[in-house]
Amino acid sequence: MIEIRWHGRGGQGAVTSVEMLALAAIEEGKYAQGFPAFGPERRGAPVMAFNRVSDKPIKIRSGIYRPDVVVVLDPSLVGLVPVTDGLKPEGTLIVNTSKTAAEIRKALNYKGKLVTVDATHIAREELGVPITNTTMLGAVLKATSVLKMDAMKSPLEHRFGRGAARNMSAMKRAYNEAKPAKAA
Amino acid sequence: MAKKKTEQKKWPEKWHEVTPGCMVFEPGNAANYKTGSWKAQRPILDKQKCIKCGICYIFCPEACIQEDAEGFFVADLGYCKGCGICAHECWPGAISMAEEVE
Amino acid sequence: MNTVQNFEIFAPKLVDRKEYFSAGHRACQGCGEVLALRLLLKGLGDDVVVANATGCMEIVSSAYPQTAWLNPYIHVAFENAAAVGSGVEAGLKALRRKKKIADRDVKTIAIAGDGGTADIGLQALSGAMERGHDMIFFCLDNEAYMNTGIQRSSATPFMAATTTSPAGIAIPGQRTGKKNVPEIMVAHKVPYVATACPSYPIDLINKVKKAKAVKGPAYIHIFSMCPTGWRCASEITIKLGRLVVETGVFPLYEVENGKYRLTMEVPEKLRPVGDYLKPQGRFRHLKPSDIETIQERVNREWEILLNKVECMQPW
Amino acid sequence: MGKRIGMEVGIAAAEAVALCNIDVAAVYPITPQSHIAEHMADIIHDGRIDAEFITVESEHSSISACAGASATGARVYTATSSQGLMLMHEILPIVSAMRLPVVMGNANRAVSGPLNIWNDHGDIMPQRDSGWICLFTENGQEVIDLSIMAFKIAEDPEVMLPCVVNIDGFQLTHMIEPLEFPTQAQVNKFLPDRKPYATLHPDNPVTMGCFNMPDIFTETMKAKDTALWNSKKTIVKVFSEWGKQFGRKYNVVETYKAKDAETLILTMGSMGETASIAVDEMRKAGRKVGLVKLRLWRPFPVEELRAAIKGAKTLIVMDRAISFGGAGGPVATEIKSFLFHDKGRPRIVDFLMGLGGRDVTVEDFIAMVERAKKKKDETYEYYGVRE
Repeated sequence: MIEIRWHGRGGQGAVTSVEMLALAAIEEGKYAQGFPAFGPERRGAPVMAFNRVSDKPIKIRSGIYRPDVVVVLDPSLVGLVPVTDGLKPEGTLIVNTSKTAAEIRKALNYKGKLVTVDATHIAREELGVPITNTTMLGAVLKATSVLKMDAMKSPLEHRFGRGAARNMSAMKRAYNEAKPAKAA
Repeated sequence: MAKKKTEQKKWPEKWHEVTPGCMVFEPGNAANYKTGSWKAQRPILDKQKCIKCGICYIFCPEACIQEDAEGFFVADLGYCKGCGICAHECWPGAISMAEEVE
Repeated sequence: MNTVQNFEIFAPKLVDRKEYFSAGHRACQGCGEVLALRLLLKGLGDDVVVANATGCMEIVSSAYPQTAWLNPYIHVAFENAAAVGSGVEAGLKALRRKKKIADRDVKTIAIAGDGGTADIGLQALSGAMERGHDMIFFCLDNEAYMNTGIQRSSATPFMAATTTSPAGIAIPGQRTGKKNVPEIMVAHKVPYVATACPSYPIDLINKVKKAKAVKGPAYIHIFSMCPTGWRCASEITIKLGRLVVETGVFPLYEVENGKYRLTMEVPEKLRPVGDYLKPQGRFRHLKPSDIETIQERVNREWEILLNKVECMQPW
Repeated sequence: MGKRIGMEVGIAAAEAVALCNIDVAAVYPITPQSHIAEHMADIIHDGRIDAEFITVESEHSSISACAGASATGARVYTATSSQGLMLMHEILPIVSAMRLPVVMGNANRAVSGPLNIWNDHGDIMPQRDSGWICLFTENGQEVIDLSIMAFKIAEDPEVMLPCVVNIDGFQLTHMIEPLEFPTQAQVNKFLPDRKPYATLHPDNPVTMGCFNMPDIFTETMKAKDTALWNSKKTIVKVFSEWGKQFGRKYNVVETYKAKDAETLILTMGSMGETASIAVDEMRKAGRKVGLVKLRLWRPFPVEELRAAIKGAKTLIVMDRAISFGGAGGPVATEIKSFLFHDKGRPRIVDFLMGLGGRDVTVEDFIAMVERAKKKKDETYEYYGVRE
């Protein structure tokens, strides 16, 4: 079972990311959960959302405290919220940033696995808006191989209709452009 | 649709005789309760003065004044509570109230 | 006697003779509210379902296992007659559309006292009227909580003595004026709003028939004389109903799509309010100056109403 | 069965109800029930089912409208949570007394004050004496299955009582997970049209909601109580019919590794699955720990509980509600009073926990089992409270 924690801001679509990933996994015959951090956060406030994906039925229903993967949707959250909290030593941190991996490592005092991608830039070019939730799914797929890219197609189409193609290409670009950083 | 209505006693005595939800399937069965004993005075109709207008009928809160075969409006003393409205409203002065005597 | 007068004299004979509320009910002697109920049910005729609020009319009519009701009837609680009525209306509508019941119009009506309308039931009433259910709501207004022992409500008139607005030395009775629920209903854009009084039975029945013909919400506020709660003789019930109208304390009017119309003869000058107040024990404590104050208030309200009749255009 | 699909459980609850050919839904939105309300509206506004949707102005009116609609013979649904359920409180015992088979989904949430929108069972416990059949769900699949079964149970001529399906707020309502839906044809076969005992219609006038004088009220109350107790037979029957048709078996009391257990954890609702992982871990460590889950809360399944806990030395009750100034959590209090005379009954340890959204993890269950071992008396205790 893989446990993922997403960090974003209210209105940036972290919950949509979680939903898309869970739906895609279930569509693939896997078992998955997707849930928000249950709170009254409003637009703009830092928020979290979570995924569990497994080949076997998932029984656990408590929160996720030791994630395998942490995804940061908004560059400005780095250094603002403790994004690396509880991340397993062998876990992976995936950050949307235009900065270098070294800069991120320094800002977070983080030495574990790190993947960076400038998702905001990609989203602006592909979608015309700096909403990075679907784009960052590409980076997650690259970093974790939890699902194949094709699995995302159906949930995205269901959710975005004609806009799905643009979201798919943003996701694919992020998949290609996501850079695993050198070990610290 | 009260098809499954069980045979109702006049008054349920035991708990299993209470109809589900205390539903009542006999519309208007309050008529079994005679309110005539409430009255301290009773209306007397003077048929000589009565013009059969029905004003006593329309204003009776008990709905106990109905037209008889001759067209007179007569109070059913089994229900009449003796309020005196009919006597008060009867403008030809055909109804008077008399003390109820045992 | 000309024919028109003749017609009026014998009009009672022309109303529906069928009784929809059986004798054997346990209302007080001379109850104006049960008379209002009897008359409005005559106006409605068959094919209605009644949702009633807790109150006098509920208590006097439905002591298990007896019922005074001849129409299908439901009572749930005090404040929710309009909500229960909403559900009845929606249920009948859905079942008819889905061919689970007979395909004919059945009118839902909700009935409540002044407390169940103007106070505790106002929210449910507002919701039901705003949602536009095909339902007539009747307020049987006897101007206090009579069922629980004559406590004041927001429909109790200015200075009336009740058990919670007693005529004390410091505070002589009800401190506020009567809440104008018909006007609140007009503000909801209810297509048909009317006031009525059982002392004017033909007018009352005609208004009920009009309301029944409306597809959508309608509201009728019926002044319901209460000799017990108002501390007066039972035989003057009907007379009090006439006096309240003739003094302009409770004018009879209807509002169709926002257009006000008086349904009473408009007098040159209103009868003095004292005529209406004096027979009632609840106003016994009034000083001449108090009656004057009330007269001024009534005059003002009457002017406002006449203004509406004159100026308000239908929407 | 159909394919597993991913869906949020709150939405799934509305979808399940949509399969039940309801006639009227009256719903007022409240967190965390709101997705049920919204999706119900979507379904009806899109014309996917033929039903009236009453956008009531309060929960008091939603349950009142449900009563009125149910009385016409309609199949009726509502959903609420927490403060909404508290606002309905007045009407709940009337609906059951009038024998109206309304089905309600309740997204369990703490009750104010202070205001807290998160999950516990503080909302449903104050309603326990209202005469409703009260079911608890453990996962999304059970929400679907029990929401459908609830109509069949409630409307059974032997029952005619309202039924509330408890769905842990957020923990379940906001969870996207894999679910299997029965087809419309399957539900049609399982759940025929409602055949009402009586209906509000001029063709056959009935008076509903009479008042009772003191000379009959006691008899009426006993009749209602007996009806609720008798409903268990139908509940068991409907569970077994569901099992036969859909292959998913339901019991009023569920057990997990309980047979030889010396220590039993007892849960209601969504905690059960997490607790089962804790049981697995403790079993791995050689501890004889098992799990009992109450699916049915009213009528209380006392015989089934007795059978489930037979032989256990300690029963640890997880109470997610408080009876302030009382004997403990409502679940433990109830069990204690039922087992009062039972010889050799287990020691009952009562933890008040998981309150107002406080997460309960596998480690927490293990810690509670540890703590229960040390605890000498049967007084209740707040687990995890900062002292």
